[in-house]
Amino acid sequence: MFKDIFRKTKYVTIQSAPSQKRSPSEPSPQEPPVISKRELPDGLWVKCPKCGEVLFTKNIEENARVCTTCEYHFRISARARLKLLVDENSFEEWDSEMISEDPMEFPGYKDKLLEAQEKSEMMEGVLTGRAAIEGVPVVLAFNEANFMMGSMGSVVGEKIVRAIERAIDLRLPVVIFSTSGGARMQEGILSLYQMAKTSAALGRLADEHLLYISVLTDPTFGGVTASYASLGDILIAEPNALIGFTGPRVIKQTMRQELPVGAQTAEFNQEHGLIDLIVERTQMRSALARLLLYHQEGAQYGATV
Amino acid sequence: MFKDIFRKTKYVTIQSAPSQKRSPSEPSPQEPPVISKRELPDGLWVKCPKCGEVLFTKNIEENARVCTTCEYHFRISARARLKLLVDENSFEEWDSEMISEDPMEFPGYKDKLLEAQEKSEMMEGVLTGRAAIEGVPVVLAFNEANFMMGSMGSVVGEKIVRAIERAIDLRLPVVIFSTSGGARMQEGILSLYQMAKTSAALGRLADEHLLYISVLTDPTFGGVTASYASLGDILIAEPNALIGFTGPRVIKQTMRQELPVGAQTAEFNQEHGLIDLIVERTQMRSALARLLLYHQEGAQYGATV
Amino acid sequence: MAQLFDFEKPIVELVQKISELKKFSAEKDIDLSQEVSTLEKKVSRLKKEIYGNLEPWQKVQIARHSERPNFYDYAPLLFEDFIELKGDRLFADDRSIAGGIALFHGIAVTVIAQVKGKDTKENIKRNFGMPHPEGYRKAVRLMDQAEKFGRPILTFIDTPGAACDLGAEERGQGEAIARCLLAMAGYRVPVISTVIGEGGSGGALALGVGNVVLMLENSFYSVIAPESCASILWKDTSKAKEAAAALKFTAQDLLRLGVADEIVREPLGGAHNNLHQTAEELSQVISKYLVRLRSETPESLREKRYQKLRSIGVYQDKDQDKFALDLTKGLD
Amino acid sequence: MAQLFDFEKPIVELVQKISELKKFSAEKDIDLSQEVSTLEKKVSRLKKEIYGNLEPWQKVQIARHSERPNFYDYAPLLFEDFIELKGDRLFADDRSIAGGIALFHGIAVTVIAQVKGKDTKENIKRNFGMPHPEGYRKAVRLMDQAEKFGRPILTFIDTPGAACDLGAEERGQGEAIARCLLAMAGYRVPVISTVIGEGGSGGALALGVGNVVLMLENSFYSVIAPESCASILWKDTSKAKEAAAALKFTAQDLLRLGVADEIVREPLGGAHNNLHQTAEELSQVISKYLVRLRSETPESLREKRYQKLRSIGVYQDKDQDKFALDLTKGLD
Ligand SMILES: [Zn+2]
Ligand SMILES: [Zn+2]
Repeated sequence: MFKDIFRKTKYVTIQSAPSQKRSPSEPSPQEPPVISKRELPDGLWVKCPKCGEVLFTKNIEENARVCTTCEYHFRISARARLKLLVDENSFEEWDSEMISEDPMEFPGYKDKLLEAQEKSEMMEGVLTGRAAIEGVPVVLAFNEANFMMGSMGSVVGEKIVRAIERAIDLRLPVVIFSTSGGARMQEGILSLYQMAKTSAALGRLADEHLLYISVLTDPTFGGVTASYASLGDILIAEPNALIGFTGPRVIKQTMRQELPVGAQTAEFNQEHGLIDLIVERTQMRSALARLLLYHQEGAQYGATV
Repeated sequence: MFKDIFRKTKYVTIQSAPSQKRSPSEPSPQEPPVISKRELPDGLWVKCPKCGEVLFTKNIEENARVCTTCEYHFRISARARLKLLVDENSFEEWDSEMISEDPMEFPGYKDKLLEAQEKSEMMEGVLTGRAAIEGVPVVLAFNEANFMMGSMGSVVGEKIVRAIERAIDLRLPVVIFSTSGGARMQEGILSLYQMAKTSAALGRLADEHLLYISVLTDPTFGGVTASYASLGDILIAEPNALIGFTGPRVIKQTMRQELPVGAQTAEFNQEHGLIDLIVERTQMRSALARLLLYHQEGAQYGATV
Repeated sequence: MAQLFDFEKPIVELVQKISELKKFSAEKDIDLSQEVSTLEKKVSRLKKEIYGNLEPWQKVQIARHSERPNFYDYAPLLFEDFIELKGDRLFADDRSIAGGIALFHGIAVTVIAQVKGKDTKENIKRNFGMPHPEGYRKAVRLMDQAEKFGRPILTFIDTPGAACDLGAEERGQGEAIARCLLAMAGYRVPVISTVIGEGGSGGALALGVGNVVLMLENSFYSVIAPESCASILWKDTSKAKEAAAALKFTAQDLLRLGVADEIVREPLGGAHNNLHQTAEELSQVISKYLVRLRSETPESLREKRYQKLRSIGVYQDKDQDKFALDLTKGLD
Repeated sequence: MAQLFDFEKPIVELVQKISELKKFSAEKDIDLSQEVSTLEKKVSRLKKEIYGNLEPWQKVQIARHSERPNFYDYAPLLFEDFIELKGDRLFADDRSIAGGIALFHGIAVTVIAQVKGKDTKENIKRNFGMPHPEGYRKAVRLMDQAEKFGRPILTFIDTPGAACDLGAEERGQGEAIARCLLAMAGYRVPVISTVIGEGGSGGALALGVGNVVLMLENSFYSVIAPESCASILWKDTSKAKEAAAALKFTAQDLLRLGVADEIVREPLGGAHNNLHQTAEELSQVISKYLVRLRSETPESLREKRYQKLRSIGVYQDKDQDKFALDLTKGLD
């Protein structure tokens, strides 16, 4: 009956109004996260940079690293995000042992890599694999902000491409969570071409009519915005995430142009037509599950694969 | 040799700088052409509305109805345009006997049609057929401004669709010269749906990888701009032609917004990325011939038809 | 009811009379139940008479009623879930067109709808339901995904027309609408277009290239606004009523002309008198056609949509046999 | 020569010496022809030594030379005809990217090129060769037509980088570049990308997804501008020279790294010393590759372009055998 249908109604919680503007200069993508993964567990308390409330670290951790007072989204590690998202014991990690070389013999790169491995407890800046979200199988990738600001070198590019190619083999949808300062300078032109490589792989995925959802999290900039992060069939952002091509500090230095308050936030990007949905972290699992589910049918009409 | 190649260099004369801005309020698409086809041959002299020069009518006619002093483009009838464009004796007209009914029994429509037929010396507002331009075979359509301001009713829509469908059968490119106030009010919803019908036919042409060049001439507005006139692989406009969706007078009345000087000119449209090329009438034949020629090869790479 | 039209006054007056009579009967303790009953029957007759024989201009008034339900009113009643997706990925998110993925009778569909505001503030946000090029480009973006993933498309038309301002001209309003028409004509998924209020000109048609075109009983769908038509014909916008009659744009006209496929019933007096009932009617009629269309092949859906468009138009062709010759000649 | 670099001074000084010597010889009527001849040989040696061993930073200086030929200088020398086509059909015509249809050795090709200005006025018009999203969208629009009509695509890269201002951010610079990459990777026509000057970061790469990547001898192609790199590494933009060396972005580096396929020779000292000679070299090398690529099938062109991209990257995979297992498990 008609009435029964209504009871099932569920809507994505969309924070569409840019009610809480954030200054573009603080924090910027070049800066370390407001509260790094390493800092947070050590301190008992933490001050929310948005509402100023002093909060129990434990409570924030339990609330998906979202402020319990104002819903400010703190940065979160790839593994912590994975845990919030997928069905228990469903994750199978891929290519976990891939590590970077130093093909340019770039000053200081080797040390930076070791530092990043220690800080992030990961071998490289992206976590890939397959899992299920509310029962729906999916290929996943997560950038790790604590690994050289999520920058994309050969390993990040290769792991993402492999994940996409395997999704094609397995005929599964792909969800990628981006957080990145851009292409990794230390691998020079090889990093730059990872943009083309990941985009090309996504072109193959699209040819196969497989769904790709790109989730942009704070911060996503540069070569990652200008490649896989922008190519989703559906683009989701977390509230208040800073997303752009050029970082606000570079724009200020290069163009002597001060960005208006709120520029490059998720809400700004949505107003400018660049983002489909803004979804709070606590709603992400449900939103993705529904979108994945509604795309499972498919391929009945339209160009058959 | 390398040097020899240079001598062959020919460039389309492109008037890209909007040097001669034209007031959007005069002449507007609702008004009759500055000098109608019927007026011009009768008078011995005519005053150029752009440079003010008083000119010999005969000289203008001989110069493709372009001012010999300032290159102002006067309006020109479909048949006169055809004559300027195609190889002698190459034109074969199609559907010349199709005429409009009065399906809505719309007040005054029947009289308007008779008037238009007399004024334009055509049965309806579009001339279609096939011809050759510098030896290259092509399907052509020309709106006739003197037939109810080139408005699109059932006959105009049907004739254009038939021309496109025959181009598909004959595997020929299509060139349409638009000049129109829009959909023809007097045939109500039937006129409106001619927009969808012509667009759908062009979709089929595109599926066949056949070239469509749309040439926008003064004035092109409303339902014609919002259908076949905007769907060319290549959009060419004549200098100073007024092109838009809503006429300046309606914008002024509805929105109380006065358009800036030069708005909706060909040059304005090109600055806003909406027009590929501005080509002077005297260069049109050569420009079309080259474009048609360069598309003859084709289909060697890319999705084979 | 906030907004009352002249033609509704006899009904309202009679209803008031009955109310007075009842009050009088109660106060004076006189039995007037038979008189009341007679009058109530008369109200019922009057309603059918008036609302059943609305003139085109009266339908325009109902279609533009300030409380007429818009897409956001229907959405939670029509769909089990609706995830709105925003933006053209180019310039802006146009709030006069809503789009997204919905669950309709258990089927994932792509929904595109024009949305007018309910008050001045909302109308400013939604530009009075008049989309800019970015709105049509959002629509094409989302419909292209429907095609990619094999989802049926439902469009809902409710606009006075496309935006007509400098910005719209600068960003290619004509091109944006034309692309919409071209795209919709080519899809191989079922497309159902429903006019739920005003169907104003090319701005409405942009979402109207369906395999099936449905119209709510009091909606209209016109090549030009009746006021503009009156202004051109008689240099007098106050003759909009006459223009409305001349344009033949009611649901009933369009059904007769073969443009609309079915009329969706509204409650007496218009959809605003009973949102739930209207939504249920909409749900049933759309579902009926969706079931039919889903049984067809992708190629047939595209071909039949083309043939439907192809057949629209009335003309005399004195020279029908000539082309066979022309074509033969052309092929040598 | 308007712009003179420090490393060129020894040559210029020697040339001046010779000139003085000749003048002295003529005035005093003393035969110094042998000395002059020796010195001229020395100049020739010096030129080869200096220009043949340019450091990365010196190449950057040549690539950015104010008189370095831009696309519009080469176009009439490379093509028998060139019809420029403008606009993205959405928002604007971006003059930092030129595009159109050209006739190259008798073959119709689609050409897309970044264009810097030659003076301040032109640079303002062309935004110093830094494209906005509308430039990349124009490129995709025109390249899509090349695919539709089976025309090879030639791109010419010459940009300090994509535009980095508020407007670029508002209109989706990242999306625009990403779409360019995606589109180019998918074409089934031959694509040849040539770096003719600066190849600055993602803004350059957007036109760089060729089957073949060519580089002029003194061009460079980098993930980041040397100044920005120095600023990040050493908080000192004046160390750009060191950064230039670290980034390994010269034509010679890229050939070694397998990103560039061939280096196109420039006249000694740079392309600005002989436009015609450079154009002829360009013409010959591009033609050579175009002939090769045109002999391949559309599917092979796409597949090989993908495999070329696929192979770019250097990494250690300790765990190469593991995936075979994973995949089997995944397929159950
Ligand atoms: Zn807080
Ligand atoms: Zn003149």
